[in-house]
Amino acid sequence: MSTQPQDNGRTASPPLQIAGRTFSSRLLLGTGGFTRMQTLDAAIEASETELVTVAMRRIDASAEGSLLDVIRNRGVDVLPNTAGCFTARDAVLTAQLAREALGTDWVKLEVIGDERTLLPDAPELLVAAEQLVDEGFVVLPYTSDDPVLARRLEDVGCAAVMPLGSPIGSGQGIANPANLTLIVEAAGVPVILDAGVGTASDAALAIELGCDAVLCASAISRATDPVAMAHAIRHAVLAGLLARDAGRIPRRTHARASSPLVGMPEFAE
Amino acid sequence: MSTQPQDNGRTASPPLQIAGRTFSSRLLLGTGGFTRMQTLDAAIEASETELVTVAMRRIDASAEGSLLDVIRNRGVDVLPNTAGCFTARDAVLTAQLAREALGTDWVKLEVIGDERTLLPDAPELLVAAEQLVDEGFVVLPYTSDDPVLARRLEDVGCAAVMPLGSPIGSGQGIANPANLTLIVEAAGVPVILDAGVGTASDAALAIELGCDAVLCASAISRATDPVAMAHAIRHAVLAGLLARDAGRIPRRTHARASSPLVGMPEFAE
Amino acid sequence: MSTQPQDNGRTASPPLQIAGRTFSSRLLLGTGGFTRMQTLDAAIEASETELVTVAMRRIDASAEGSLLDVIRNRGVDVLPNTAGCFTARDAVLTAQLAREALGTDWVKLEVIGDERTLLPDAPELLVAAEQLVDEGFVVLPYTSDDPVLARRLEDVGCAAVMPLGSPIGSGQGIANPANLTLIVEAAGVPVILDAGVGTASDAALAIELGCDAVLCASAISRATDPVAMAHAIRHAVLAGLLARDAGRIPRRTHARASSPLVGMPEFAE
Amino acid sequence: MSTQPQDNGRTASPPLQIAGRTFSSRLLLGTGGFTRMQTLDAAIEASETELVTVAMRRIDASAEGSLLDVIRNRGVDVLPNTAGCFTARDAVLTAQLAREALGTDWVKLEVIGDERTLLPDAPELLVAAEQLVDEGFVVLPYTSDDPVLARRLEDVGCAAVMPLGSPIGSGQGIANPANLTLIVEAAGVPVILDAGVGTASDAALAIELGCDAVLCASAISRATDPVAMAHAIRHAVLAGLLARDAGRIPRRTHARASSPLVGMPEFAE
Amino acid sequence: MIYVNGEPVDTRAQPTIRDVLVERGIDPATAGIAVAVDAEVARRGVWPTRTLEDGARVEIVRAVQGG
Amino acid sequence: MIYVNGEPVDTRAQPTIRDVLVERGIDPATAGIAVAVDAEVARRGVWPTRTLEDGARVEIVRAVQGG
Amino acid sequence: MIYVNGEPVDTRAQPTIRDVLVERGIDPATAGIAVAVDAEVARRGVWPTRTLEDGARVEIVRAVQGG
Amino acid sequence: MIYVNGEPVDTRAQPTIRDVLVERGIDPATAGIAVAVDAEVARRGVWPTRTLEDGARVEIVRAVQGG
Repeated sequence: MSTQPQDNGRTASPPLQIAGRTFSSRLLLGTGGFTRMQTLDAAIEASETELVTVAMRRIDASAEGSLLDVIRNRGVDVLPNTAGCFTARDAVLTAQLAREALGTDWVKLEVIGDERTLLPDAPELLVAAEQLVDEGFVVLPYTSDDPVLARRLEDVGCAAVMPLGSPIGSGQGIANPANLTLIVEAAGVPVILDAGVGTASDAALAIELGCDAVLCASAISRATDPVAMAHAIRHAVLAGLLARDAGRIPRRTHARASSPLVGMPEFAE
Repeated sequence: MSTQPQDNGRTASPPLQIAGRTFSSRLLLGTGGFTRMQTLDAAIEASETELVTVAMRRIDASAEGSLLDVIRNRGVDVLPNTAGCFTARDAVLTAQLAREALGTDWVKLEVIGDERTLLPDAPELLVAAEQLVDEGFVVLPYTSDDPVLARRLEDVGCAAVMPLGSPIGSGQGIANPANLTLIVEAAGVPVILDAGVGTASDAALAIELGCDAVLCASAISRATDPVAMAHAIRHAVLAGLLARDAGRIPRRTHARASSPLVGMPEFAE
Repeated sequence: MSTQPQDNGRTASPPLQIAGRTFSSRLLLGTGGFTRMQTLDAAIEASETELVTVAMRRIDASAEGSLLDVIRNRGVDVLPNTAGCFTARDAVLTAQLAREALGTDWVKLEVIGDERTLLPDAPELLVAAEQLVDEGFVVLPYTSDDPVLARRLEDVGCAAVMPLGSPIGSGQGIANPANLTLIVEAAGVPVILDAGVGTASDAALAIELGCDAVLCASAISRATDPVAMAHAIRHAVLAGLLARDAGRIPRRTHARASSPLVGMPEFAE
Repeated sequence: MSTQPQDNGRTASPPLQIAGRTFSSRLLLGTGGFTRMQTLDAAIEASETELVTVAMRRIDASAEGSLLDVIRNRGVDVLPNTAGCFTARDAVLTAQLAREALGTDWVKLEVIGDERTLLPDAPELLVAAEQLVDEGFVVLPYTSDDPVLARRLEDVGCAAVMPLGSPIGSGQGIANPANLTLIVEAAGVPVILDAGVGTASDAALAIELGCDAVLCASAISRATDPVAMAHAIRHAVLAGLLARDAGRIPRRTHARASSPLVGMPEFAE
Repeated sequence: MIYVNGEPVDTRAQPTIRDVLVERGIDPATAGIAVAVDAEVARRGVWPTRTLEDGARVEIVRAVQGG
Repeated sequence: MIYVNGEPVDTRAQPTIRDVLVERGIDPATAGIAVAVDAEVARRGVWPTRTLEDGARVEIVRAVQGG
Repeated sequence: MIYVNGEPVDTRAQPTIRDVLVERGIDPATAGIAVAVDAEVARRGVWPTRTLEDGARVEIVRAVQGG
Repeated sequence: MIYVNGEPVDTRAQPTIRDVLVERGIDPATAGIAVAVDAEVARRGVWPTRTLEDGARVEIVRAVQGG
């Protein structure tokens, strides 16, 4: 049995809420990159996630239907994404198909501008977000670390914003902490770090900087031992949350002694 | 009950051993800076540490004897330090007094070169280390992040090396990860990050870089909520260990998709 | 007389070209923040810039007309900006007024999304850029460090792109060198680092990363000695250009001796 | 003719003085790594250095004597090093041989602790420094970035301290700027950055941080075009000096406008 | 002739969406699938009745690992 | 009544742009200035003839330090 | 006269270490304390017998929070 | 037998340092060279007269590119 609920109980932060739904886990899991369904299953358990992403693709004859079974047997919810879409139009259609197929109006909105970097296309993203919100979707947009764009996405009604730390699958961590801080300061909706996490300390740092949650795909699914990494990042997210709420010491240029400066014995020559 | 033992069980790393003693916790706690004994007591419990440091100072009339009681009631061991000593001679004498007072031949050796930075004095430190090893002490020296000095300390028989991440109490984290990596690569004894940790992600990073353990004093004792921070850093150390053993993904300059690139539906105009 | 031409002569890089115009200087100067016209005049000379920015504001009775005189007496060209505009519409109108007032169809396009960060508003910026290009302007947009947005701006016909290093006047330097590198790799038009430079090394780094030029305003105008800083950054830009063309050594994890490893004398005991 | 003297004239800093000798150049050049004597000759000229290092090695039959000729024909002084020595004894003997061979009592003292990192051995270095000072040498020790060790070296009478930025030939730049700043703050003798410079911006940064000079070997000698890199780093050192003396703007978290916030025209709908 | 997931398919005149699924061995009752015809979603309810004109472009999608 | 750089100005009926400039002590020949009326640029050539309706919003701008 | 933790203390001739502790109200049986005389550790066993010459410098230490 | 820069060298009894240099084709007047014998510097002035015992270890060095 995990300490997470009990330790979450220790934090000052109220539990994460997105679109009125409460989550006790602050770790979202991407299902891409796992080589075996069994590993995905174990990683979902280890991560203690409550929300996992899937992509929408053409069905093929050889379609084993087990992905959704695995997810549902674990009792976690599915969050379809629009990965691979380069235009607002394709992203909107993909979201509509996902709603039809999966019976959820939640969508992780991705509109990509470039195949090499997989970075979002700001104007197309904003157009798609606005339209999907109008159609009643709960929109969680994958966005850059641009504070203004994050603000615009919130303004058009997105339920959360999902800025990147660094490019998808790059494992470079949080390239620009200052921007992430600006996003968090201005946000009125949850901020979920999406993309760039390479290891546990990256996830802890994201929460310490003020993010409300972290989404990991490659960091877990492509680790040598995905299940162990799922455990690692679960603990890291919890560590970051506890640390943020605990109130860290300030950074100082010089030292501050942690042993008394007085009462030193003097040893005469 | 904590997941730590069980999650430690998941790691590939054998438990930490120093001078033939096995530890299931990889977090050492400094007792300096706690304003109330009760908080120290709760922080020891929350941290799940097995080894806590104390300093040696002149006794005064108003001496409440409760520090050692608190430590021993928690069933953890005491590691006396030589904080405040500027010469090998004073440090050796202080270690001898600590052995006499506390009945342990373990010592966290500190020989400081500068009051403002509290950085170690390399030559004095090496002299003191050699002498204390000759006298049968188990010497854990607080050292700079100089890989050569760390090696010299091991060569004279230190049981571990305790390089700093940044100045004591500065909360600047790990200023020079490259040096820490060089120390870890060359070390034949445990490497314990000492000084500089400001928050949970710093501790996780230290372990990910290859450190065997982390010592925290101010990061915990001077946090707004020391007990919550003790929990945070305990989880962070565990997260770092699990992540290191899980085998993180490599850093990449460009992106790597976590959703399939094939099977995209095409929506004709 | 300055070494700049002669040292420029040493570089492999062809001179900077924007919209078919050739510049021998790679430093653009913002005129904002200078407290005395005389200092601006001396800074223009010291910087050896060939292009300086101005803003468009309501005329007032107390209008001394000397700004344009100073600029023209120095024989440098004026680049009007649209600073302070929050919408594409206002930016376009401001550009049109600038063309009318100054007789230039060059414009440094700024569309701001947030007063606190002064960061660009991506969608509005793109709309304004496209319209101004259609109206025959030579558009140099101040943009974020988002590689996709930079690419879109080029696609709609901008003559250069001006990504920020960090927020205007922040002096934080280049917050995300990886993004800047991605922009430079993909760009078919000149890349001019705009905003964030705090001191000389920032400017040198920008050019080393592949930027074609640097624009400085506050870094120079608000330095304690603006004229000295103008000299400093002129040399820094040149240093960066020479270094980039000289082909720097690769980064190595370990050392590489710069003295021979053989032929050491041996001193017998 | 170079602007360097004239621009140096602009700086507030007095010229560099070491052991009572005045230098107008703040760039020292290591002669190792140049593949042709002719390139070294041109690099000396381009760098405008006044002091170049050499190593002492066993003479061989095929000894072309031209190195010293090249150096002396350029009118620059020679600074022998003790590269390759692992003990104080060998370093002292090497320094004595250099004095005998070259008729200079200046020595760049190197005592290495590790072949892979070429990092200094602190205790041996200090012993050698003290002995050479006693023998009347002008000692410039290559040291780590440990502020305490730098202070000790000054205390025993070294004429300057030469901390590393990162390992020799690594081109990693300045790994720990905070330590370098601590060294500069406490130093009563010139601080010369030695080792680690990879490109021009590294050299500029070193001077901006407060170093009095920079020594480059591999950064120049192993660049694709060593002569161009010598020019680059000469300009970078000058840029750093001018910038430091000009008084840079402070770093700010948020933006500060460089265009007026008042007087915006308003365009009614 | 219509196009199903990008491949041309010869069919008898005006098949329903349901016919197309069945022909491909897909049980129309399968959970987790959705269909678009000519870039518009076709709700599950219309599959039995909605007929496909010649040249219609049908996309049949389902959830896969991703994200 | 018209508005010049945001301030209401009483004028005789239908002044030209030129009139407005002169009234404010601005020589219409001054280099480096431009005028917008009701959010459209008024080229220099029309200043002498272009009259301003009641309620017109005039903006007169010039280059200042910035950027 | 001897010095205890830096303070001069008048004592009758040649007190033992034990005497000094008791005088200061420290129970010599207290755990966690140690004594140095003239920069050398005095093991607990010698406290009752070891006498202190005039001018002796005694340091009595214990563990405090630190590190 | 003596050792010059690490190599054993047969010589007639008790050569001077100068002899050793000449034998190796090194002009003793060459600038920029120095000699150590048995880990001590031999100043240039003693080269003509200082004789080398059997087993002496001679190091002859000069400046090379480095640093």
